[in-house]
Amino acid sequence: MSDLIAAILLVPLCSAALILFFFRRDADTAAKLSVGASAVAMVLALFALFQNIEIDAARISWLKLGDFELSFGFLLNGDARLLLFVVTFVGFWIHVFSLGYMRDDPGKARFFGGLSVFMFSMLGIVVADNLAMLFVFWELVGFSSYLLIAHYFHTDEARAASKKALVINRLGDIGFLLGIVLTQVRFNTLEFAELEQAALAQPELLTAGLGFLLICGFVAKSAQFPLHVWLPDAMAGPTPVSALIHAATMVAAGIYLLVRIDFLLVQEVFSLIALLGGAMALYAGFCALVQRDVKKVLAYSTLSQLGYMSATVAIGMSGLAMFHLATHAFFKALLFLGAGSVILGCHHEQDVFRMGGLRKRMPWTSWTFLLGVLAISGVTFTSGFFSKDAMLLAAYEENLPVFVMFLVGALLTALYMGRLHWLIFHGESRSKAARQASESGLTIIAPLVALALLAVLGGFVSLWPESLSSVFVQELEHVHESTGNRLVMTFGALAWILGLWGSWNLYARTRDEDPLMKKAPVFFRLCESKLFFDEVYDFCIRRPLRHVAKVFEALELLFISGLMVRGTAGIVALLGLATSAVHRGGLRVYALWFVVGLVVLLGYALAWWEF
Amino acid sequence: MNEEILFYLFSTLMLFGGSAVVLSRNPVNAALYMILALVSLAVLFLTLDAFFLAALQVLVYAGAVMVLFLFVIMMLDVDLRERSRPNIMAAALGLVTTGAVVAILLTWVGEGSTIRPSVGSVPTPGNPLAFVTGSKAFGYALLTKYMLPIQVAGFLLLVAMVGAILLGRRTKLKSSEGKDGS
Amino acid sequence: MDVAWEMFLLKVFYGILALVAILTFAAYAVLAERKVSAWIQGRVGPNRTTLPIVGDIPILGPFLRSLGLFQPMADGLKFLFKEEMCPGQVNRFHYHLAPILALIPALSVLAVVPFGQYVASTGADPIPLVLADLDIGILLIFALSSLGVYGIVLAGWASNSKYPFLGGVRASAQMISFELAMGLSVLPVFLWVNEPGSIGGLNLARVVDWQDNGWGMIFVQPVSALVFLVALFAESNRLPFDMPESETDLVGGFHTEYGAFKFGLFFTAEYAHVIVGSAIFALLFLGGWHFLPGVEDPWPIGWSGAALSFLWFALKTFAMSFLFIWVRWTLPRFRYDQVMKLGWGKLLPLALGNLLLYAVLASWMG
Amino acid sequence: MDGVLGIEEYLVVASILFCIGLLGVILRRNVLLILMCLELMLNAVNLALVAFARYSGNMDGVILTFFAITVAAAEVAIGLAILVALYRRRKSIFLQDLNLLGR
Repeated sequence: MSDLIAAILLVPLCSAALILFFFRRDADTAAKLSVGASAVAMVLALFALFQNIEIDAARISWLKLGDFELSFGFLLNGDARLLLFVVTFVGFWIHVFSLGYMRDDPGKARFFGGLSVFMFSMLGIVVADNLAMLFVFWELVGFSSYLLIAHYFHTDEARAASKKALVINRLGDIGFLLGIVLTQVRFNTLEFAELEQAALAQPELLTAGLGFLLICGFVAKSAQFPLHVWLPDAMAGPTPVSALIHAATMVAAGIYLLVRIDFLLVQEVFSLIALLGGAMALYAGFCALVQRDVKKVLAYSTLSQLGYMSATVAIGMSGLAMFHLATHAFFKALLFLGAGSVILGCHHEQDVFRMGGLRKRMPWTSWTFLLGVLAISGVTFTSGFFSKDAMLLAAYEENLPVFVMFLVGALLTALYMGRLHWLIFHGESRSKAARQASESGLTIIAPLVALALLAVLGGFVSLWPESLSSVFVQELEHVHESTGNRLVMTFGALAWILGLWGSWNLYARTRDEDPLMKKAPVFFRLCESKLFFDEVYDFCIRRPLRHVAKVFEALELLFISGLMVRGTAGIVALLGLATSAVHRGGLRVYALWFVVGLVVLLGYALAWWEF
Repeated sequence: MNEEILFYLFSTLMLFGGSAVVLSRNPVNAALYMILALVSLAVLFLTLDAFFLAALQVLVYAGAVMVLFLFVIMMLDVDLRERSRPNIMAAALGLVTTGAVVAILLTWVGEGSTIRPSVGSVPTPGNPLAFVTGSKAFGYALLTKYMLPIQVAGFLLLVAMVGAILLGRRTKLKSSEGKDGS
Repeated sequence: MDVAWEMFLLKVFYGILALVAILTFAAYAVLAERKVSAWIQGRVGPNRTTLPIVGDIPILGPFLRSLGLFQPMADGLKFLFKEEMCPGQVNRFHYHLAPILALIPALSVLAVVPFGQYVASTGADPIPLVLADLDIGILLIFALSSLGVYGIVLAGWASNSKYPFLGGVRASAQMISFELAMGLSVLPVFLWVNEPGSIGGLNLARVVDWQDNGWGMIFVQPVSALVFLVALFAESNRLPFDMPESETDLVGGFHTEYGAFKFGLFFTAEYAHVIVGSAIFALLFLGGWHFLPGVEDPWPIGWSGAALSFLWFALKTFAMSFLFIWVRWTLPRFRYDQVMKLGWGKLLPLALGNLLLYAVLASWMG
Repeated sequence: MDGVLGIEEYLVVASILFCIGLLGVILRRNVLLILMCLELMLNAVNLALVAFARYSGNMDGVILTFFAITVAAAEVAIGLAILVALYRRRKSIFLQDLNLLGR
């Protein structure tokens, strides 16, 4: 049934092409087209998933260089099916949300075109059956996220953010590409199925170096340490984009890649990822605690959750990571969309300290957002509880340091999410915009409700259809059978209860400034500085590189621009100057030269005759 | 004897006409002198027994080409006299080089034949392409040896006609457009 | 005196004779024009002029006077003795050159027009009476008559005045246009005459020879004759094609600014054109000096026969000239664009088709 | 009588005429006159060709002249059409006004 998959893939592409070629001026048609395309893709994906279809081996040859052949094909195993569902489903609701959110945007058609391109490339990553094809779509995802982040290109912030995202992603992608090349050299194939067999057959070919190269892509795309700096900045894009890219799909692509190629990675790599992931879960939590921008809080929260996932993959429980990826996609998309609704209601006010008291004015948004907060904090029997509990359990069994980090992370999660909710929806309205806020329309509320339902109920595994849950249900049962089950559950419950209670105490009656700043100024400033990552990068990388660049610039000015370009142009211009002195369009001068030539010719001929 | 008189008379006239074309300031005068030169050339053709060509020369050159020239001169109907005197340098250079050409040509000319073969009036079957006075030889040559060139020439005339019509028409359109715009 | 010199003098003599004859004819053609127009319009025409001695002959004198036969002399004298006016705004040189240029080609065409035949007593082939028995006769006629346009164009331009200029431009365009149709209309005639085995060439006398049974070419090629006739009217700027001098819109056309003798030259040139054109038409299509259709030529051997053949030929020519005059006073004038359309749109395709038809016919008949 | 008038007389006249035309092309500024002078040069060549044909007793030179005349007619028609178009565009037919290069 490759045709069906191809159709899922091509419908958003067609939509993007149609918008690009025909509907750039007709924004309403473009929006309808894009939403329709995502709906069609979702329906087709659901059909493909519930029919439980098998993928035949039909492949399209794409590039042939001697013995080396690149082809496009589809691999639809468990994790691919799950992600296919998540991407199309969440993607569809985000499209619907965008209809309301972007209604009056001047770049509406461009935005929806970008969304369609993004859907196309993301789905391409999901269904790709080899590294080369995956890489192609990987780059396309990078490109389309660049497009979408730079949607408000007239602001410096968006321009800088899109550039940053692109550059950092390129950095990771270089390593990834090198890893792919190395893989091809070692195993002489790039297909996942063949690679898996080869890796099992010849484990000595797997090295740490190869693994490190390959996870470069993951690190950049999933915004893991140390390449995480782009994600918070990417909040400069429109809110639906943040929801789509930074919650459900793009950053998940990194985790997904990790799951897909986990047989290629060796223990050292896994150890590093586990450590990084745990640290990330912790670090991002601290950062999120002090942000004033609602979207930045969510962005750091995403980083933290990604840390959970990557660490879980690293300790060998990739199914659980996928499970958390799915539930996280639901509640994080919900939170982002809720934040979008609030931002829209407050006329593009994003500072949480200028909000407050929105509970009554935006009841739907408030309640759905609360459900999202509960889910992400891991409140018992929400979706977040099931996935996070399982991950804690796994960490408890496999890797104790990571478990500790996870636990503190969970506490922080409840703390900052509670903070966010209290600040936005409780207390008094702290600005004119907040006082005048009103509930958003149906196209915004409907996605919120749909996603809230899933965020609450998504954790009950029995509700999942067989074809989707197969990837994680086994590992889930495995960890629940372990000894520390009860203990861990208690710790988890303690974490969210403590976090939410603490945040209520701290933030429920806040005025205009962060109470933490008064109570623990050193801690606050440390968190606010995000551990000086941007500054360190600026000092260690950007400044030395600038000097290097200056040297190269001088060289270029001297040799390429000066000697080669200007030099050749100068020589040509000199020649032209010399010849144009004769060649000035004077017909008579030409005739004169003609005659001179004639004289010479005749003289020569005459002399030749006489000799 | 007659031929010599004709030759000297008309070659003088022709050279006079040609020089007058180059020297006259008024283009109408130049055109008239040009006609004089062309008709004189036709007479020179007569002295060379090329009667057909002489008639053709008058018909095409004097009768059609120069009428076109006069037509254009009158159509443009502006002061076509050259305003400035010719550049002295250019004149000197031109004189020198053309003088050189004349000199070279004249030195070359010195070794020519003075024997003029006698001619018949119609081509003989033995030598159909021999020089004759009759116009029949033209028909014969054009339809045998010069079959392809005559067709090419015909095609060339067709192309020229189409081109001339097109050039005339396009400028007309352009000028009307300009009027609309202004 | 050697023979060549004698021949040369003889030719000069003949030439002068022909010139005098044609000028006389032209003068009397003017008279004919006036008389015919008068008759057509129910008037009397010139009938007052008389000569001292001839006019005094009792019966003959008044009769000739009423015919107006002395009128041309009076007209000629009038042209000669009028004051030569020269308008101030003209280009003097070209203004004076124009009438001369108009007259010269009209007259020089005479050189190749045969006007009769002489049959030697030995019973040899008849010799055409012609100044220059050229192989390229018709081509030379075309060549020379195409020069006639210069006179008109130059007159129009040199007058430095609006109407003459328009007339001049019209004349040149019209002459160039119709020359094409004219040349093409004559081609089938020569195609027909130059049968395989004949000497070949473009000699006019040979065309006349071909018609020696008295049946004119007009019976063989009526379309050619029609096209040639129409083109002839246009070439000589006669009504209904007298665009260059259409009085109603251009006052006098190219000769508006001319008077006295120079106007007389234009006048003469026009009538010379008419007469020579008539003669050529008679030669090409009416059988020249040959007698009626199907009747053997009754011209006796020797000079008397030559004179008779000339008279018969002159009769045909005068008949054609009469046709010219008749048409002028009968048909209205075309509009200028109609003239050009007729030339390029009707006559040229007709002539081309005609040529094609006769080419096919000739090759089919072998 | 024959033999007095050799081919060189014709060639001399032809070459002088050619150079007169050439001088005209070089010196004149009026495009119309330059076209005329070009025609003069062409005619000089025609004369030489006919002379060659006559003295070699061969028809070829004459036929070539015939073609030259044909081509000249086409050339003049096109040349004058271009000239008129140019004049309509630039309101001048003097070379220095038509020059878009230089100066």
